[in-house]
Amino acid sequence: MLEVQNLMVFFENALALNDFGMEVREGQVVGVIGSNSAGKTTLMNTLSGLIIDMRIKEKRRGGERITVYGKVLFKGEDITKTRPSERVKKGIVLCRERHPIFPESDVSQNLQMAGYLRKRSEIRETVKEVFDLFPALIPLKSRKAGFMSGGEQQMLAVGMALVARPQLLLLDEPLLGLSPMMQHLLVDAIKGLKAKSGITVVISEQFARPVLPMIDFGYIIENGMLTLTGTGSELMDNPEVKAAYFGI
Amino acid sequence: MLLGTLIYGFVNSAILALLAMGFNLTFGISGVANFAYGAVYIFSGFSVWIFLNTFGIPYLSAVLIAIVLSGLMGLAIYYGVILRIKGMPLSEVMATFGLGLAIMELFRYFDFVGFRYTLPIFFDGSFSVGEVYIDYQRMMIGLIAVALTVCLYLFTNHTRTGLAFRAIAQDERTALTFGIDADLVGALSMALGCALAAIAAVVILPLGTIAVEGGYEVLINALAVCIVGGLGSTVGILVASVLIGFSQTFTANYLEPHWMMLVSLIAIAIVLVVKPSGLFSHQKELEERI
Amino acid sequence: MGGYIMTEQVPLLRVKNLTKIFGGVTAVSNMDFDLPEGNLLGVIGPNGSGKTTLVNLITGFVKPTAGRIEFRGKEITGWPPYKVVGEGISRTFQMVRPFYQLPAFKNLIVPLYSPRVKKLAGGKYGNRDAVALDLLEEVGFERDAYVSYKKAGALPQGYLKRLELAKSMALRPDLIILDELFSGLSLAEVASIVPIIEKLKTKGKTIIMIEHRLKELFRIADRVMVLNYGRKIAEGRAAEVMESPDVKEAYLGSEGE
Amino acid sequence: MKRRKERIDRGVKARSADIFALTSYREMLYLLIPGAIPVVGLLCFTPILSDYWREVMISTAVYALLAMSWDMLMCAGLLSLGQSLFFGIGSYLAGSLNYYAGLPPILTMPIATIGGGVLCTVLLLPVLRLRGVYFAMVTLVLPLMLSRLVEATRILGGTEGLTGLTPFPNQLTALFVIQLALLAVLFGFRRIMGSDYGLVIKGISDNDRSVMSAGLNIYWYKTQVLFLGACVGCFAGAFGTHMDMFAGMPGFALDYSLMPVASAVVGGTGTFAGPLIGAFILVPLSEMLRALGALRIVFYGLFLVIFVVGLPEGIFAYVQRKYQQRERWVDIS
Repeated sequence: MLEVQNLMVFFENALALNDFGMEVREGQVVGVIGSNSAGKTTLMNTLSGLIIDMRIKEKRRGGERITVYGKVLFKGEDITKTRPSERVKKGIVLCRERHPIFPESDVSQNLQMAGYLRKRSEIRETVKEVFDLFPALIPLKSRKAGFMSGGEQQMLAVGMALVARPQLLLLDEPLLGLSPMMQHLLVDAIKGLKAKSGITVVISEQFARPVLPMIDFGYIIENGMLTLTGTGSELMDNPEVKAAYFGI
Repeated sequence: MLLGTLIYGFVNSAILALLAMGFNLTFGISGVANFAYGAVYIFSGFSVWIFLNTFGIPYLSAVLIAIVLSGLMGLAIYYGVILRIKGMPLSEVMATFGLGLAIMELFRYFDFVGFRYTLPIFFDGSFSVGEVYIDYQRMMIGLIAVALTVCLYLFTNHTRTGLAFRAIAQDERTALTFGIDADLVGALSMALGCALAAIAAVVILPLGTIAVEGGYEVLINALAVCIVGGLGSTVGILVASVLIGFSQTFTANYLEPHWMMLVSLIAIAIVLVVKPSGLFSHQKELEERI
Repeated sequence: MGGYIMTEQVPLLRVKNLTKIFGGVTAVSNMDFDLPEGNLLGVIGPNGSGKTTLVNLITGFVKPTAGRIEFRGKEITGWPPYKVVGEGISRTFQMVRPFYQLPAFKNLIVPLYSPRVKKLAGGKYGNRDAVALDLLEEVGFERDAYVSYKKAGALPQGYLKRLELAKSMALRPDLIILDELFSGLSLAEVASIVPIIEKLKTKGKTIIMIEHRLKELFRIADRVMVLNYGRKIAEGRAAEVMESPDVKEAYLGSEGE
Repeated sequence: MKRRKERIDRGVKARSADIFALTSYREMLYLLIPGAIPVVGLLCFTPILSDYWREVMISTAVYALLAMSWDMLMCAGLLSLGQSLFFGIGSYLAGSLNYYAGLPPILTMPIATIGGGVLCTVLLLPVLRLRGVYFAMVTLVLPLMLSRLVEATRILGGTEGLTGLTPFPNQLTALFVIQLALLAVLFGFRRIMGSDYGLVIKGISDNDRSVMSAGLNIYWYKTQVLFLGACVGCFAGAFGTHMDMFAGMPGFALDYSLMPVASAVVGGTGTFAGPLIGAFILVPLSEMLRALGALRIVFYGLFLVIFVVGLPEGIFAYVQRKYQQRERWVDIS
């Protein structure tokens, strides 16, 4: 479904992604595991096209020069230079890190905004699904999103991404800063999502422990380079992964 | 006397609200302080005059054309100037200010100065409430201000584009991940803001003459109302324009008119000292929370 | 209510009936606790339970709606942040707040410039650059490595967190409040920061740690306090606290860890 | 072949962070030349100009002072749209000291500088907590308010102003006074911002909460910066008053507020040299456009747009980058 070939991303002279390649099959949950500044967010931004927007903005401002080489293929089509809004139309939706919500609007408006490109009936339908998935959001419907706790915001953020009706959902560090209970809840929700709608998910995380059991295939990335690949259980049994991410 | 003051205070507030609406819309959505706003206002006033007197186009169509033209001008400003310096507020202010300067002084160059530049009023005549006479034009301004406010509220809260506007205003990059095109929405907001300036111009200008200096005044008034009300807040604008409008009218009626400006300026200063982020800005509350 | 250390003298920090209401939502309600000198208090709780607000209240970034905060027996309720720091309380931010445009070591010049440091240094500032580099080494920046001279904006998260810690240490505080210092760090990075905190503790500093990483926290904390919906629901030694059914339900969910 | 443009700091620049590492005259020159340009340019070049252009230079320098004062406030995150407040207060102070008390310029100017600085700081003290555009609004409103006050109460000569003030002995004296002041402010401010104190100031505009948590009272530092900036602005006002032999409501005019901002934006903010360059481009430009008559302001506005859009980072920042960095193409394998 998605294929990344020889991806290289430079921020001025710093190399954020080096010769990175990955492949995502339809219906899979794929994990990208790596520590801080390993290039996970850059990868997600490149997949969702945000990097194109960032490059234009930086260029206008005369700031850092962002250079992207390599290819991103979605369903066999080269989308390396496609704008983010076009990619959303094609079904690639990113949920950015650190609770990407609209703080001054309430929950239901947030969900409406996320469905910008979708039909009203579709939005109504998915919003219902989102509330089924996260019942905790129902009593908060008319609460301003900025006043909610980090966990509630993250639920909302995932819900918003779903309203945009993705075929390929990109989750950038969804578990960051959440308490263990919230983490369980989200992981369960993602599992349920996969079982129910067969959505394809790419999830980037630095905590391997909660993520590895649920992924079909994983990529471990360090300093912008791919160091290990394998199925979830393969990675879990790998001694190096254990040492680095489980602290054993 | 008191009734008259109240009524004229209301009209004055409505005028201020109308003036500020477009500026506020653009700023609230794309974060661009359009300092060419006064120029657009004057531009639409003069263009209606030209359509009427030079080309002999009927009044209503002249007005509509002027509004559309102003909207297009907003688009042009956005794509031609602002897009290249987006995200640098000071540069945006300076560039739009320079542009506004050029537009307004161009009118002066072509000798658009003097008392003959007036627009006919829409409805002649007046009626009286008690002992106070109000002309229909002023009443219409009040009505239009109210109607536009309601329309804008409905638009930003219940339509797809309106919601996209608000999304962009809050978090541009996140909005981008949902397929909302920031540049397009920004351009639209600019166009809409300029069109609102044009609407304000065509309903307000018949009360006096069209003058280049008016452009600067409009800009200052719009700025004052927006900032007192809390930038980007619609309710804030209404409250602020009532506050400033009434304080001006009261000073003009009960003190001397040349204190008018001073009193409204002092009102602005006091509001800002007491409530540092404007009357109705949510920013502060949210910021404290983080 | 076991597990208290009974002491006659005034605790370093005493919080009484502390309450904060934001726009109708009660973020912290009726919080009471004492913190004896030299202790390490862990504060845990689900997201939105008022942990960060508590930090903001103690350090003066937010004014309380009601209640009282005492430090060394002196009331500091509602003091502005700079005065609170002057008394010897420093903090880190959950979302790091470095000066992105400045090189890493220059970031420390600002806290080193504060009146408190000047007073403690006997009126002399000395060479701040050198002090800054020493501090960075203390928190795990490699000595003489290029990374100390890099712009803070170009540093990876792990270093930024260390920088944040160094900034609070630069103030030579008596009480350090660490707000989710470990969040967003990898296991290896956490493991390398834990000894730094242990060392601070052996130097006699009092520390409040707000954390989600229970394992590391329990290893070093003397006491743990659990918050939920702005209330203290349990306090005591780590093992005791985690036995409480309330805590299990509020924090760990059904499974536990 | 894939290629990418690379930016590298020049070796000299990297080493010059540490002054002891300089080894050759070449490197010394590299550091000294940029500093020498304004000194040589101002002190040696301007006296050979014609009387008219000297006059232009003087008013340019006044605007440049205001622009640098603006930049100083900006360093602490205070966006001022009311430099005319400083200019007006300095001008009225010096003017009334001269008019009512008969003090000579050599006394009125220092008194107006310091006194005006104190006065402006006190006036703006209540709004120091405001941020960004809100602070800007108050500063924009204050001079307007003061000029209306003068108009309404008819104090200080009302709309007529104070006329017939003592001028400078001759044009050349005035030129050297203002240019020395200009250089002193330029290098003084740059020195201040380069020190540890400057780091704290920059820290405030960068991230005020972080500075607060470092145990520093940011309002106290903002007050100090405000005082510095106000002093410079008031000096410009006092100088302008004696130059024109007049103090009046035009001192609060919008020109004195907007021109410094325009200069700073064109030249590049945060460097003091930028606003200086900006003023030295914009003010003479506006003089040269006089030939266009009524179209002058139109072209002026358009030039402003072109400068801002063409080099959004500012002229000085661009030149500095080119001076300190090399660019070259590198291959990516």
